Amino acid sequence: MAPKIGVYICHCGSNIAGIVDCSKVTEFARGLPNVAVARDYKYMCSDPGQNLIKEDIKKLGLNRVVVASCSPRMHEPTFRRACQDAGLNQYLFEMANIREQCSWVHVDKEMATEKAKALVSAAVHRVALQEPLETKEVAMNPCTLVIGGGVAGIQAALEIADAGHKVYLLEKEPSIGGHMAMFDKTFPTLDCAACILTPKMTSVGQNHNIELLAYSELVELSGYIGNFKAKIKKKARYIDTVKCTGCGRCSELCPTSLPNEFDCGLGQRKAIYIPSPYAVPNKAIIDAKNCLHLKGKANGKDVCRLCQKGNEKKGLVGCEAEAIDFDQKDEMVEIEIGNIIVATGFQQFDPAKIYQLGYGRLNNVFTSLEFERLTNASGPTSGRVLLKDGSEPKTIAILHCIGSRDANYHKYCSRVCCMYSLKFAHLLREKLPEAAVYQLYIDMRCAGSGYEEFYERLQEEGVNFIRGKAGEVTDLAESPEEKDRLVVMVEDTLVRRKRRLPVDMVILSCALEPRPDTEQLARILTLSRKADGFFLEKHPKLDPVATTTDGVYIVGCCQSPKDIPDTVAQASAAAARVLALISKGKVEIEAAIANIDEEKCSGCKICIDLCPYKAISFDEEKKVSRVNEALCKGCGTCVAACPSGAIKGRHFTTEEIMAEIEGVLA
Amino acid sequence: MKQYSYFPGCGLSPEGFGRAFDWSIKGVNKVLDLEFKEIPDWNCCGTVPYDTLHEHASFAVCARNLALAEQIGGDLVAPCSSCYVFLSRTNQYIHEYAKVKKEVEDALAAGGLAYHGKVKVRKVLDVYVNDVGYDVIAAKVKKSLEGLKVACYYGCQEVRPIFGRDHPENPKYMDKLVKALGAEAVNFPLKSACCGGSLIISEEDASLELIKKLLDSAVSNGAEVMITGCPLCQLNVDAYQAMVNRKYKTDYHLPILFFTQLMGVAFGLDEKDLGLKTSIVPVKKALAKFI
Amino acid sequence: MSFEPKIVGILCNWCSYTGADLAGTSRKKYLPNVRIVRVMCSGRVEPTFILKAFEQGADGVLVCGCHPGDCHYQDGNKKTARRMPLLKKMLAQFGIEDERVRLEWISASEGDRFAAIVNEMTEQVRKLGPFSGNGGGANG
Amino acid sequence: MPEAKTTTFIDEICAIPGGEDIKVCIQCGTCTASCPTADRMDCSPSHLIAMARAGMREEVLSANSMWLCLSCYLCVVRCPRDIKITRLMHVLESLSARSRLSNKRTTTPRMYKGFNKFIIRGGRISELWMMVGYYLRTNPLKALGMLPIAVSLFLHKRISLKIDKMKPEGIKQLNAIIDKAESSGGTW
Repeated sequence: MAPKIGVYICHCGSNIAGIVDCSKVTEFARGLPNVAVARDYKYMCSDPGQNLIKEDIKKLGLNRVVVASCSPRMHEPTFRRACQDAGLNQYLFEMANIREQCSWVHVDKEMATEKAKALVSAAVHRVALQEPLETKEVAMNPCTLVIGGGVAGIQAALEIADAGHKVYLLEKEPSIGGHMAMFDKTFPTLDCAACILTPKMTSVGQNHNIELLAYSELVELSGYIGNFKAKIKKKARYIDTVKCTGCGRCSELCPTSLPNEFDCGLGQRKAIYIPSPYAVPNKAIIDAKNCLHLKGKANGKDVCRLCQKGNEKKGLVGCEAEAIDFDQKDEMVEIEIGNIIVATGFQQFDPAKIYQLGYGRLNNVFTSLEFERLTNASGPTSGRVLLKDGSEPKTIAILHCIGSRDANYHKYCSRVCCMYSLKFAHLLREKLPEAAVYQLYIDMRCAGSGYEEFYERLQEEGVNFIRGKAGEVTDLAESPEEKDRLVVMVEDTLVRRKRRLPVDMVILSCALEPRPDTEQLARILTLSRKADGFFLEKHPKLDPVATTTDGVYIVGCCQSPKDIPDTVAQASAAAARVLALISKGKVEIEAAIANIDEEKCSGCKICIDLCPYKAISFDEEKKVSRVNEALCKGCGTCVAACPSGAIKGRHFTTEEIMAEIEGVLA
Repeated sequence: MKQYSYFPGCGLSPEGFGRAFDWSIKGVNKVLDLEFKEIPDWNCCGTVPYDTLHEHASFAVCARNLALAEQIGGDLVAPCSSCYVFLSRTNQYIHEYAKVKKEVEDALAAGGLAYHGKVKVRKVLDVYVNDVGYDVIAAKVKKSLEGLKVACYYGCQEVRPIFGRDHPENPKYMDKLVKALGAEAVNFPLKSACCGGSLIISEEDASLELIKKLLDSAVSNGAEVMITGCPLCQLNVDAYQAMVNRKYKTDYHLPILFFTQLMGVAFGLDEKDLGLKTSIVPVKKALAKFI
Repeated sequence: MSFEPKIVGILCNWCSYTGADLAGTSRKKYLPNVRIVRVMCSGRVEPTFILKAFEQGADGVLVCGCHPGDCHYQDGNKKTARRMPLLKKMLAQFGIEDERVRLEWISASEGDRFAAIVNEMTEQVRKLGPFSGNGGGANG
Repeated sequence: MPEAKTTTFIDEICAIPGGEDIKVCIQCGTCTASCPTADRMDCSPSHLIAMARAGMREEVLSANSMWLCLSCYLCVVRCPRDIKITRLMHVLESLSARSRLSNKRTTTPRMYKGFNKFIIRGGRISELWMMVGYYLRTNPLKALGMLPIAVSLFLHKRISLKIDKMKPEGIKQLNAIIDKAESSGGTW
């Protein structure tokens, strides 16, 4: 049947029509081969716009449709649906991107119009050769993998599990909880972080639908939405988690003393330890690098083992549960899931990079996270804010924007620092009513429910706000009152005075930055990243939790810095998306995939090695290659490489692309 | 023998106040087997005053030197920090601003010259530690400066605004050099602070205050000598030390040397060739053990 | 009026085409000489596409894919990169100047970079002048 | 009409290479906090930028601030907006000198002018004669006060009465270059 093409030029209000002369383009389209009708309309994506197409298909018997409007990444699904509604196969539709790639990027109206014509002509030439394709449906695996056991991952996991579906919760660290578990209070409501998070952590541990894979990492992913296969490494913890009761006696027996990560190194732990008071799973773990026995074992000696044997002198018995297993090895497990939620969070910016702030060089300069532990009742000082010498600070300066809003480090604003700095100030006023607290800020950014009110409250509480970014922290005293203290150099930009501010304690409100393993994870999951290093969402406005890889979602701070409410909201949003797919039970798989013409195939097997998905197998009898339609993702690499031209890349056939090139130059 | 073109600048010229730097560089180069070929009939880089009052010509006068250096070939070594900053800045602006490039080209043409932007500007210390290397330098040491406590004063323009070579506020490469010579680099927090530069003349009080801070910090950290790679830093801290003592009732006698002079001593060169006597605060006592 | 080169841009769907869209959404202005053809992966690009473009009167061809390691299909872009040198040899034989064909990696977040490359290449090709296909070429 | 003034002054600044940075300042004060001489300035570096953007031409160009810039570049390496403040200061100095608004309390402009004479005349600087010239122009008594330093410098062969000059043809070439550059207009 000869092609009968309908072409529709969208004004997109003035977005396109402002630069591109749509009537000229329409006129031009009418003159193109096989074009039965060409119209322009204000908003093609609107209902009346779509109805134009539907009616023409029915009335004029169109068998091909071209819409020239925004990017196909925006509205291709919309128009494909419109075609299908009118009984036209969705693969007989083609789009010309005359907004993102024309009217929005060009100023010369004439040339923009010429380009728009070319793009339309390309689409018309191409669509004429397009063939109807049937999308296949495959079953959706109802299991979900959640990567990251912070508040985001916990929220997502619980919502899916509570809906009755299996969730694998993957956590790099020995316990879930993430950064939130380290916090003391949360802004602006000041409810205690542990009080609201630990119940969730426990229910993760108790929920039968959740399989917690703590101290484990994702190493490989294959498959596609609905049918992923993930390879996961369970790192050796040298503890039989089934036997371990989490009594903690082993730690009492261990002779070592090491900096405790959970307390940012401000407190101590043993080489065998339970990560935190409310660890989930509440099981011990051995730090192999520092365990005397494991170190000895490496060079063939049998040392220590006090945790196992006990200490007779002190009359202490060792692990009665016999949970300690020095021979444990890393183990690989493979799981099958239908969807993946990435909730890997952030890492705190290392302020030691900013030499002049003295972190790591001068005593009593703390990071925000360190202060969280310092002020936390379960922290190294049981919640007392103390200087390194054990005394209480009389003056504290909180320095905003450390590592963020700074071209030398991160250009972006970390969004939460202003608020947690206010929270710190409140805690300080509460714990040390006599102490003077200074906030050194550039701009107070308190956008959120109850946030500005919290700011006002802190002003009432008598916190000193200095509008200026600290330039330097030094211990070089220039006056008696500065002696043996820290001096913060800052301009009070509101009174235009340079000040030397003598203080006892400096808290650096550090930026949130992408975790160092973001790049590696992006590769495993084939996700893109933004210029700032965080994961890239499918659409910043309309699809903020989805990604360009179907079936993979990003939530929380791995997408961009955000506070707990926003993080939890995203987690729930992603959970809802996953549940929707699970309840649908099926997933359409891409029809635009490779297909081998057995007649033409010479059996050279070149394609087999090229295929990144091992989707091509070789039929030994017929001596031809064959494509597994479920595995093929339609990248077309094999098509381009086949010496005998036997492989056809459906919807991207050589003929179609050639025609498009011809059209774009016509 | 590795070759470089050489821009002594006014400070290191035969009549300049930093001529001892020039002498000691030449001495050290012999030991390290380097050759610095002086740009024929070079002109002053113009530095801050020219940049501020004649910003057009300031690029052109620097470019003249670069053009002449290009004819010699190789990297251009500019010992004086200010010369270094302005010569390399000219390179940068020619690269970044078409209009600057155009003007500079026209101006040079008027003088029958052309510059193709091929010259890389370097500092002496940079050449020594990165092209020659600490180990080679250490190997050339005849009299280890063991026990000598040295404050390494980089000054501002040794490390700023040009990045890459070392940390712009906490550089270490002169400290490492001192270690290579067997001496000890004392902790010196103000190692990259400013000495007042040419404003010692017009803003004496401001500059003297800065110089005093430098002396306070260096001496309180036990320094017996201070070394620097900038003629202006050396001049200010050395020549104005007496004035600081008068103004602040202090009693400092801290010898201020060019790092090349200290290298020369460690290499066992003749003190005359190093111009140790040109220092105003006597250096003999501090270095007695080694010369 | 100065010569306006026609350049065909063949962009992969996941990184480069998204990057080109980003240039649009952030209203980054650039020269209108590049007309974009979308493929799923730069690995799909056949040498014949490029020859076809020149045969149809293109003055240059810009092929863009994801950065090495970021390929949505694991390593399709590497395969393109491997094909390129060969292709360039072939083009040389057809008398097609090296600068007329360019392979670039553009990530989904590099809208500015895409715009910059388009402008740069347009000027380059403008200098070369129209492609005549002399010395043979598909139409010679 | 202040508006018109605002734009023109900013344009004036942005026209000079390095001046354009002034647009992106967020007034965080890092430059002032890092500046060794900020305390002695009529208005801090960041204040100066704010005033410039408010179009306060006279106030800015007659301030002593930029003349107190030591070119130590500490502000430049710390500025969170990557503004080349030192360069900006030089730009303001040049505008100030050109518009004859230079601050009277600082003698730096005169020192600079004296310095520059040498470049034009001899192509090189003589510390001694420059200082002598400067002090005689500004404050002859001061010259006496400086005598001890001059003498000790002289005794230590640090300065000489001789002026190190370029060759005549070199000077000719240099001046040809300078004249050409200067002729290309006071502003860019």
